[in-house]
Amino acid sequence: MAHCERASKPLLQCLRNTYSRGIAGAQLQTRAFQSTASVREPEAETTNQPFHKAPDPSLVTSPRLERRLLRQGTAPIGSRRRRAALQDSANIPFEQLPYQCFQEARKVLLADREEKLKEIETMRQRLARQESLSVEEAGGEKAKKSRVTAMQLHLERLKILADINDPLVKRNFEDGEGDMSKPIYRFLADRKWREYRRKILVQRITQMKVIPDVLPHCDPVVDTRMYFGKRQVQAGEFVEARASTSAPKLDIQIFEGGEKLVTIAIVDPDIPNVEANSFDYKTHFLAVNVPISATSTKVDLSKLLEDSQVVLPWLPPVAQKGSPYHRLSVFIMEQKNSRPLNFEAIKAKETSRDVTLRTLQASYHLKAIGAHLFRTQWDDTTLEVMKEIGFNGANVELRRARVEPLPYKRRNPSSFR
Amino acid sequence: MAAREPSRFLSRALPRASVPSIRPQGFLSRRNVSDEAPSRRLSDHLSELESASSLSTPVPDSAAQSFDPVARAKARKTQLPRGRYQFRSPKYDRGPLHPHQPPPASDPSSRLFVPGPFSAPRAEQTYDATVAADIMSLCYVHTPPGFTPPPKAPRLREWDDSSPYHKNRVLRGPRGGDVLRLLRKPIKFNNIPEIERITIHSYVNKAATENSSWLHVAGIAVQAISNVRVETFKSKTSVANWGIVPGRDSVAVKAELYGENMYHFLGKLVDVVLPRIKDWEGVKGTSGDSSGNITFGMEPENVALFPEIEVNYDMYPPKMIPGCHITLHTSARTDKDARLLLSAMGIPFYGKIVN
Amino acid sequence: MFKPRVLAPLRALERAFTPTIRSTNALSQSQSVLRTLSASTFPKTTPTPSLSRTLLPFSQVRYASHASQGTANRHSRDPAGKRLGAKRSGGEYVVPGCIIFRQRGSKWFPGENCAMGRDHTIYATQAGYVQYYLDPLKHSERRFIGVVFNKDEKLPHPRNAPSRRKLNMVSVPMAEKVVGQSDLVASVDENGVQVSDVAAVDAQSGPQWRPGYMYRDANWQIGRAAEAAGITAMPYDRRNRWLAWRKREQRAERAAQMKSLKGKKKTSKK
Amino acid sequence: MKSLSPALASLANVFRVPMSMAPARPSVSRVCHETLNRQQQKPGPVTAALQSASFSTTGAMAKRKSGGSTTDKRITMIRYFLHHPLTPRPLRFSRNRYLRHWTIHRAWQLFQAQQRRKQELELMRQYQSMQEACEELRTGAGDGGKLFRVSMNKKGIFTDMFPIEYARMQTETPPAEGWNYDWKKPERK
Repeated sequence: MAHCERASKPLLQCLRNTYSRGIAGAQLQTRAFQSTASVREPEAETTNQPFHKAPDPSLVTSPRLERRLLRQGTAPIGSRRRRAALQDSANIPFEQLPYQCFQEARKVLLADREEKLKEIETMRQRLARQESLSVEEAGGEKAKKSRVTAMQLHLERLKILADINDPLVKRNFEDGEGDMSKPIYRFLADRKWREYRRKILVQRITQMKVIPDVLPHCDPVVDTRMYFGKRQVQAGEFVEARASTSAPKLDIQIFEGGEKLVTIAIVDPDIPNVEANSFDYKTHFLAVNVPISATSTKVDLSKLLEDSQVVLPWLPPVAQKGSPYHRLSVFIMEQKNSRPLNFEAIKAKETSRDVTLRTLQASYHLKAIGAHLFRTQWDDTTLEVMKEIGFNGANVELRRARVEPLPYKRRNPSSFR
Repeated sequence: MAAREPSRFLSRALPRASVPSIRPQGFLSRRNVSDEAPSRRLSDHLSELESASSLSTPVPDSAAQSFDPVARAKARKTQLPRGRYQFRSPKYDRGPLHPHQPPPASDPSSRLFVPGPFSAPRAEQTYDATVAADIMSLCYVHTPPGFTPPPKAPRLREWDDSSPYHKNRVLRGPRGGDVLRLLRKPIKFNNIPEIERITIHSYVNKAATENSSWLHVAGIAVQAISNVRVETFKSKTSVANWGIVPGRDSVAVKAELYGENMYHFLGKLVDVVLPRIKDWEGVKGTSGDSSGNITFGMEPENVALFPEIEVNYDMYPPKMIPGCHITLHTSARTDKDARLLLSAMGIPFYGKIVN
Repeated sequence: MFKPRVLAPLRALERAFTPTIRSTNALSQSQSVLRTLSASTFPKTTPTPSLSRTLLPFSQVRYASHASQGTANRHSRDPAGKRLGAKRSGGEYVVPGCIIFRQRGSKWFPGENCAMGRDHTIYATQAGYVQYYLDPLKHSERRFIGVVFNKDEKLPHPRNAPSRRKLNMVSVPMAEKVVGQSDLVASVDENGVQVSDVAAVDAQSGPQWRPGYMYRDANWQIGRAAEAAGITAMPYDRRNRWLAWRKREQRAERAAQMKSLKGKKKTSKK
Repeated sequence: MKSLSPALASLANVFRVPMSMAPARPSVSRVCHETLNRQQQKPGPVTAALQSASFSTTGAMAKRKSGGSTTDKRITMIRYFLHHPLTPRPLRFSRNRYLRHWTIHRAWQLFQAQQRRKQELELMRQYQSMQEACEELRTGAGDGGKLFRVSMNKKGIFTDMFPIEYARMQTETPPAEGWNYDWKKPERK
């Protein structure tokens, strides 16, 4: 292939090579560059082997070595131009770059951070003093509780204000290395989520009328992503019957500290009921006491504990031929004060799958904090899935009923003008 | 470590544009709230901050003597491979749900990015340093503590129920005419009148009757003196002897000045142009729309006195430089306060003073 | 002689305003109607000059001697009425497709289970009973027309109530699909199962009546026509810059020819 | 002849430069000139096309009378600068340069907020000090607030407007001729 003959030419000519479309296109990441701040790996590791034997992924520039790295599984980091520039860079840490205006700005931010740290200290002491007050000194239980809450909120805000102006925090967050246990990264993640993905979720839920049909209100506060097998399902996407035979995996990201116990319910409000000429509800999955926190976000519905969490196991959704598409809404509902629910009582009580989610929400005081949606319709894999799960309406097809016209009314010429 | 469950909504102090301020709903106490000491040690709180923060250590001066990007660029024998990724911010706003959103105006890659302020205008410094404090002390009216002003009658009068139809009827107009004037709050330290914006508007009648060159010259002249791209307006009404028909041709240019531009323009106006206008009394005392905006007109030859136009006066075709109306919008609520402010900034007034 | 001239606009007025007034031919009747009409309608509407001139009291009738420019025959034109308005009143039973309201512009808006046609006609999309109502939650001023499934149901529904929907479908046993013989044949012999494939029998090859009103082969058959005829195309080689240059030049020439052709066509036309 | 790029083409029509004449390769124009000199008498199609562009035998006044465009060159320049087609491409910083810009921007916003806050507090302090002084005068002066009442009435003092002499912008350096003590306000005529 022309490419390898060029590689055999003298090395100098090789340096002037043009891009090969395949490699550069592969890692076209927008702004996900490796920061120069990372001090270079210790020199010892590359000295004993010549460069082209163990090429450094953040410095390699010749396409041949890049392809070798790709075959070994590690992709070259950033664009080729950046790697070429980094080869002979002095790698000064970002905050020590001697640009005068930049350093003046850092001084202002440095002073502001010191001030914020002092404020955190004073606020912590006031919080301690407030909590050590007895109830009647603090002017009643409610007054004390509200003042403590306000102080804690302010303390959290001060922590965020301390780190919000830090370019390294911004770079880490944009590179995806934000550690969600820290309030600043949770805040940045929340803001990024609310800028776009949350609007799309709310639009899908309201336009497909999941909100008035399944639950009256839902203000999504946690970011939910759903995976069937390897593929991430967008809100409102059609899912093949074969893919949805196994329970989905959820990635629920909270933007506050601490841990929460949530109930996860997957409900289908579009089960066609031909006799009553209407639609029924069916709960495809119900699990309680599922612990989620800012750092541990992965929840695999198939791996939840049968004896203490899963009330109704996963029922693969199937749509009969000819029926309108089924909207399967996933709701993450927070349990009151995150107190665990009595699993045995629920397991005994909630046996039927036709109970609507509104009744469940009312009886167990659940508050919807997260939502997701996918749709199923008749496709060529539905028949086998119906046979596997023993769905009784397998060989039945739905056709539109004939609309009887209004009774004939004779035209009455006398009534014309 | 189940960190204390603290924050629910954090948006007050942060820039409002980035985070919508959400009312704090119910407080969610944590499962183990009771047993853990709520007021943890300072180190717990500080551990929640970013440990490797770049703002924690001042810069050692010795670090960057070797930093010389220009020499390094010259030393490179071969050119760097071409950068392939060119982000361009979208030209049109396709709504909030479009995946490709324009970056904020403060982002340098945004089309609306204006490089930062390069100068501190004299007018602004004068106002902040002396004029504001002087106006406050001049208009100071002492009210003893605990003094509440006497309740005024409601501005919209009630019907006198002389007829049964008066029930639920819309309230009558205020006393003396049906124009409700702005309420004037006493001038205190947080209510000192200041200049909000300046509008330069120029009506070019020959643009309708003759060709568009009149409008272009007016546009570039106003753009030169105001440092702001002008906006053109078409005629709305039809006036026979001016030869204009609604919507046919654009006959007026307008420039709105805010912030730095505004203060620079005011400084030029007060120091350079107005003193050099031949036998100019000042702004008429009756000018003002009783809501704190003062307007005055400039003849074409006075507009030519602006330094930007004077410096290349011969580049403008003769007799084509436009006259214009300059409106100074202030945050004052009455003409009296507006005139007080503008006279303090250097704009003379003459003739009968009408409030 | 002048009576028809006077009465012509009168008849137009009657027909335009209140279609329910029975217009009898007797002159006295129309005169009384004239007086009531002119009393009731004209003070409100600003009478256009031509109407007021012809409806002056009889003693000063003036013929249209000087026909002012443009208004000469404006009052003599009288288009047919378009029978707009409500076609189904509240509480009437309608089926999908029944027109409920004809209007110019959107005086009424489609509400529950109703839709609006291209000339703003509102028609029902579900069978049920018509309701005329206001929905402050949806819009503060707009008036809505909806269809509810049972008589006593009140619109607008409470906020965030689950939406009431009808299935309108019947369940029909599924027709057996003609199962073609699968093209995989499994034969068991001494060293395990041998699986080989056989040309599928039932693929209806040959031209059929296809969607798009065309009688043609299946797409996959057309696709393989080149392969059957043995035509091969040069494989695309991205690095062959000379071939790419020649193609670019040909494309530029073709474009120039097209441009000059268009030019010649235009000049030949003038 | 290769035509100009669209952006430059739009400039060309502002300057009435004939579109196709811009010689893409200088060698071609030299050749045309030699042919032009040699066959001065019978202008072939190529030279005719060149004639109207490169130099003209008709005089300037004749050209103006023969209906050429007579718009003022200055107006053309003004139109060019007003409707300049080549708007600058938005800035494109590298990651480090962007982060430095972002840091400077955040610091500048913070600094401005601090300045505004400082000014606000300063004005509040002045206002409160005036309030305490007046209150002290009103209650503590021992004459039952008589002096306070006298001091509060603002008759005659420039309550309506500042005198124009007050309104002087701050300057970098003091005036050259220093403070003129015996200056008198000129009598209005």
